[in-house]
Amino acid sequence: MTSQSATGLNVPATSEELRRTVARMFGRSLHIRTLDTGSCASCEQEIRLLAAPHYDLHRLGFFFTPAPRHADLLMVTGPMVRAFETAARKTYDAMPDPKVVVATGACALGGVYQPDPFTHGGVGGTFPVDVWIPGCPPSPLALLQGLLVAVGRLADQVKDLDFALNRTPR
Amino acid sequence: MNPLPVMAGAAAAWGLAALIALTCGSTRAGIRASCAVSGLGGAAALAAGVSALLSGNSRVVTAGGSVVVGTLQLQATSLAGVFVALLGLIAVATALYAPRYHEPGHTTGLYLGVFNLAVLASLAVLVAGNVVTFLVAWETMALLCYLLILRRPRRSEVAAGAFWFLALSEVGFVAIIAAFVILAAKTHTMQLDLIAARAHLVSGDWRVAAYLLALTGFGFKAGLVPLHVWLPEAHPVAPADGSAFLSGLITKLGVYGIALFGFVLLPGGPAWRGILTMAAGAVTAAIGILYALNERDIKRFLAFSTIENIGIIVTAFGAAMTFLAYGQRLLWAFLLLAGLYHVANHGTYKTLLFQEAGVIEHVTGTRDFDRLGGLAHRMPRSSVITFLGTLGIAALPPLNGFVSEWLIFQGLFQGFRTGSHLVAILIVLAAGTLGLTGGLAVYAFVRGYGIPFLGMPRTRQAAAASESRQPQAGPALLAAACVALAVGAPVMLAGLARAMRTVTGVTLRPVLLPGNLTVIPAHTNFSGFSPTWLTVFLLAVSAVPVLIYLAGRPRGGSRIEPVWDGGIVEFKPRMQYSAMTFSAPTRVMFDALYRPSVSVHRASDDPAGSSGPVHYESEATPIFERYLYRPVIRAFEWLADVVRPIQSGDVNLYLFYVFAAVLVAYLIAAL
Amino acid sequence: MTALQPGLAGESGLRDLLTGFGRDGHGGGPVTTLSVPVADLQAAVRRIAAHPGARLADVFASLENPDTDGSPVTLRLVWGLDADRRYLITESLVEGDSYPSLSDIVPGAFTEECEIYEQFGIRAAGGKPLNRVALPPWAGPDWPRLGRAPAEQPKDVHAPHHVGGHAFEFPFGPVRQVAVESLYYGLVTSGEELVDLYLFTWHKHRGVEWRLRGMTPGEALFYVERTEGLGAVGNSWAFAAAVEASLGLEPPPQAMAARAIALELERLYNHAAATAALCQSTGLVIGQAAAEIALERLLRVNAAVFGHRYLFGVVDIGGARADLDAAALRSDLPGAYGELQRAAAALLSTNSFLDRLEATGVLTEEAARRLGLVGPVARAAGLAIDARADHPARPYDQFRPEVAAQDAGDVLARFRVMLAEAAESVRLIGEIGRTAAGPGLALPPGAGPGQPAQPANSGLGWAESSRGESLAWVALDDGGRITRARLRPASVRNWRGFDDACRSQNVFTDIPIIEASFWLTVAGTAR
Amino acid sequence: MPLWTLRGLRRGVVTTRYPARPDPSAVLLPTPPVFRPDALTSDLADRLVAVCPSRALGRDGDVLVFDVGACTACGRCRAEAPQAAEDSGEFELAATAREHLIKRIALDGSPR
Repeated sequence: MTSQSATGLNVPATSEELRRTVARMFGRSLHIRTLDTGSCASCEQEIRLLAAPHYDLHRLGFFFTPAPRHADLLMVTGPMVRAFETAARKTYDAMPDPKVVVATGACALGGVYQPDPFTHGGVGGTFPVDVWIPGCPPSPLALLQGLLVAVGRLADQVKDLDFALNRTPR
Repeated sequence: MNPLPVMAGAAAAWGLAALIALTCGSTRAGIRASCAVSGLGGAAALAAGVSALLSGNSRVVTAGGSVVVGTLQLQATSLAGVFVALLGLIAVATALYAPRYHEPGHTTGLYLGVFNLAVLASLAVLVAGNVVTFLVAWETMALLCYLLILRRPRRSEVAAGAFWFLALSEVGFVAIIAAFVILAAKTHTMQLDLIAARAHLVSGDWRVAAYLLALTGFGFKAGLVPLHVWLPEAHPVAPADGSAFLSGLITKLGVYGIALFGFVLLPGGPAWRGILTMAAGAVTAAIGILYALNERDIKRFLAFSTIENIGIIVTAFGAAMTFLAYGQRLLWAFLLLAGLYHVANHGTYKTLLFQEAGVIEHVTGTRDFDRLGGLAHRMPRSSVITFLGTLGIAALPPLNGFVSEWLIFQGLFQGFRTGSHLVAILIVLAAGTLGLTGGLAVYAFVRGYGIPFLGMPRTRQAAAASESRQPQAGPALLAAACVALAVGAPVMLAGLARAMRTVTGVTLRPVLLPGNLTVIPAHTNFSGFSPTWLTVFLLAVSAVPVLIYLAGRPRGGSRIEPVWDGGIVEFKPRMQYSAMTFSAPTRVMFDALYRPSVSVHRASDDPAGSSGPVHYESEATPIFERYLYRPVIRAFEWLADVVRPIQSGDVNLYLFYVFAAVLVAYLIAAL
Repeated sequence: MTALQPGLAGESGLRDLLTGFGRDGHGGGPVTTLSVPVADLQAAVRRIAAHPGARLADVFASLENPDTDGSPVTLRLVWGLDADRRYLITESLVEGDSYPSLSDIVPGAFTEECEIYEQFGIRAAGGKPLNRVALPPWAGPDWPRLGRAPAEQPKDVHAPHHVGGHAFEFPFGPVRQVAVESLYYGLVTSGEELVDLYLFTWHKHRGVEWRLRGMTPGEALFYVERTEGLGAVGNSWAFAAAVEASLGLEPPPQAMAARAIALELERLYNHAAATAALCQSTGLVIGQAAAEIALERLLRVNAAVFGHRYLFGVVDIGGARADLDAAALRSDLPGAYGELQRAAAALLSTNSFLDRLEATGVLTEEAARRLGLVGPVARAAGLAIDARADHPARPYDQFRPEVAAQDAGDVLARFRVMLAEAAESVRLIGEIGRTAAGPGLALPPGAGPGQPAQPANSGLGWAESSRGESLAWVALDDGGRITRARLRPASVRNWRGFDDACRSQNVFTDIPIIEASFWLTVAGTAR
Repeated sequence: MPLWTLRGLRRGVVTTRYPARPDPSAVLLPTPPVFRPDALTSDLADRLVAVCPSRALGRDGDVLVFDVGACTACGRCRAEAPQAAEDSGEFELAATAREHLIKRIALDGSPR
């Protein structure tokens, strides 16, 4: 997780170190602010369903908050439309350090839209992203797993999958 | 020591200051000299006022007179002490304020001369010993104030405002003369202390008539609703120190008149007389603050706030008279004391606010709330001083407004001591109205201070404001006076209690101030608090969060980010509350009083659903001007038209009139 | 939309309308195209607008020959002649920089005029100040557009949102409450009552129509589905129908049945989501939880039946691609819809909830007709228009849907219309489900071996998405690639009714309720 | 209840364990494809790269580069080459680094 440490350097942390720093910083409940940078509204619907009885992120210690000032985690959807970039940058800057950025959905990960005069094609260029959640749209279960990876309570298991059949897994 | 000679000294100083101003007012040195002398006079008056409070009524001194006018007699009474002291304080503050406020010029000299003479006339009113002196001084003061307001005669609204002041002043003067004539006729003397001694001679209907005439006459000057109409017209057009003097003191002379008649000349009287006064005061307070909430011009806003505070003082006097009618002498004296204390407080912070309004008008060139904003960063000293004044007038602890309104409320809450349920209910109802007024006052002054001083500047002038050459000393002195009146309240109340013994004959001091700086409202088993310790406690309590913040703030690097605005491109000044939108809730709740007329022009009224510029205006209908004064004025104009044919201009006709008049007089005499 | 025999009722009314123009429109079937010279375009618009049951559904422009710059612009007006069950497209060639004003006659065309000015640089005569639609305020002449930038942009062309007098503008957005799309509200208020409201949707403009140029319909379908995720089936059905109309394709009946089932399932979960949003905006958390349970189970039915929670990938050019699990449909749907019925029944008996909805966000029938609104918003205001009934395509010609309409026009009327439509959808799914429904594709020409390339052609497609009639118009070149694609999801039409509905309100907290009752997406209108 | 609170105070956030048990609805979700390297010939890989609308597949010499992050699980590659691609059933794919999502699959069994 790269966080703006006091020296201002983006220090990439290994996953073990990530779990310890995150546990120390977010010992208490974690507040989430979402940011739609041009999504098609189905990612927003899946994020809304996180608060539904089936998934209920409150039981895992996550809470939604409209004010970026009180948010620890920024959930970004959409391919970062260029016209929206100033508002996105303002939202990110309005959040206090330490903060975690989670890119949600194929648009944000640079899938559906390629960089062109209308969109940046992904949010990687605007924010230092900590966790990437693929899917179009990512189901609430995938989102919950992404959030728990963001706070280090679940491991990032996709890095060990190699998506190739009858190949002895490394 | 006898305060009269000191007052005479003050009067001489003001006369001299007027002379200096009239002769060499067009140079800056001349103005500074005149103001210095006027300041000295003010200091002398302040000292004289305090000594008048403490030393009781002085002897009546005959200061000459002429055949035409009759003998001029002066007497420094302790009731007038507070007012003289307030006059002195305002004179000193204005002396500090005026040199930097006025640009040297011929009219400036004229204006300062008139100002000093007006202060002199006001002093004469307060120390008048007999009826003739009082009336002569009163009329001189009224005319000089009229000239004061006419600082810029060429502008039409200035002439209109000044004329409103003069017209209502003259109507009031007729009522005051009638009241004095009744008293003098009944007690066969012109001397005020003798009238007071023979008060029992004025009995029954004459007594009530005299009091009602005095209440109306002085009500015009004080600004009791519905006689208040000249205040919002005259204040915006007068210069800052002029309107400060008008609001700070001239309205207080009206209150002095009511107190003089209510407590000195006709002390007793039926209960309904007090209730009527209390009702008038309560209505004035409520309507005054409601209209203040709907104003966009700073000075009109402060003028309506003056009406509200006058209402509070007159309610206190009314309640005092009611308690007297039910034999509660202690509460009678206590409420008079509380009313006079509020006079001093209001005179202080209202003058401060008017002077600061003058500074704002000079710096930004406008008095409209919706064209100001963000002045706190550009005028730090003025904003701190105005904040202290606003805390005072909004009656927020720990400042002086809170102490005097607390005293008045404690007096009103003891309505049950009158024994009669109806009267108790009426008194508590008045307390309720004052409660509503207090709440609205805080709301109004959050708006009155917040809109111009906080937030972003709404126009270029507001953005370019700077207080480099603006007067600070005058308002700073008044702010210090506010704090002193609050922290030193027990000392001030002790002096006033001494004065109450001479005016009402009730020794309040042991009950009011049992020592260790606490104040008890007339009866020990009711309530009490200490303004001094309250201030200390509040300062200590406010220090705790500061310490917590200092101890707990993050050590690591901290970032400063702009306020969160939802990610819009940039925050426009039009995206803040404006004065009228801030007070919209009261416009909705009290629309029966305001009767707002709304005009909306929207680009989105176009059927195609396009969006674009929006213009929304909501104007309140001026009820008193339209439904009370305009019919009266039209009636007089009609009467004038009817009478006009008499002046047909033919000499023979005039001779016939003379003959007819003599014939009629002869026939009446022959009856 | 093919497969409809001519010889409809009201044919004569239409005949004299068309002959009034001195010639018969070309193109059989339910869509007639008329070319009208620009000079007498206004006369034509006046006459068509006077025709009973006529509704201006869309106005758009396209470059006549895209590769030469300075090419003339073709202005196309799409009219829904609902009474005659036919669409009428009038085409006019605009040479210079201006064309006769349409919004003076049909006010609903104003937003389209603004969009045409931004994208093609031609402005309606009459110099009425325009509004910004898709381009941000700092968009210069080099900003990518469908046509060319306006030659010189006079300063006053865009109406300034200046607020004067005793009102102030309360800025709300574009980053709004949690998990809600980015949209900027300009709430102009006098402190108590709402004086005016305007919207900026350019924050989410991804230029989908600009992006589709040069793509094959198959590739384009991927982006059409993702213009408005919650309206994927509706919009992609309209787009696929347009391509099929231009290529003369005839999708197999079982594919059309699969499409209809997917469209009704999409309507179901959208109405459930709207119910949940209504409960959230009125603060009724229990109602919201109940509706969200129903919503989640409906999404799981979608996943079970078509393999995707939001029904992406069901519609394909020439038919339907995803295989339909009819057993799962019959077993899971009743349970899921039962949840929604229970939640709705409970809500309709909760007075505190109903009080918040009654007489809130009122939209009169006149306003709905004037602005050309569609879908539940129009039906709740008394305009009983529904593309499935008025312009039925297979299988809606056999399974005729019953149009649910109210006339109060407030939030409660919209809620009731949505619930009635949900019940109707379940009934339709039951009936259509009994016929053979499954994947199947009519092979597009040239795709199969040995079929001649189709000459360049254009086609109009429509479908009744959950938010209302969604239109699409496609022009293909001889290689089968898209030269101009016009997508008009229902959100584009209905957002212009939103500020009318809000303006009658004097409390801020009612605005989220009205927005939930409209249940539109910003992605749909910003496309 | 107090015990749980104390534990929470001591260890920071105490919530229910997740996931208590696998969620049955997960089986319905569309998931990115998994490839069968030995069925992947070079021209089949090129056809797959061409058919993917969100450019999640790419070629790097004789390696098929599969970007799981860009994949929208639209199923076009599975429809194109059922014998070479099928559902992976993996939907918990959150990654703490973008590189973790870029997979390199060697064509027809040759070592990567």
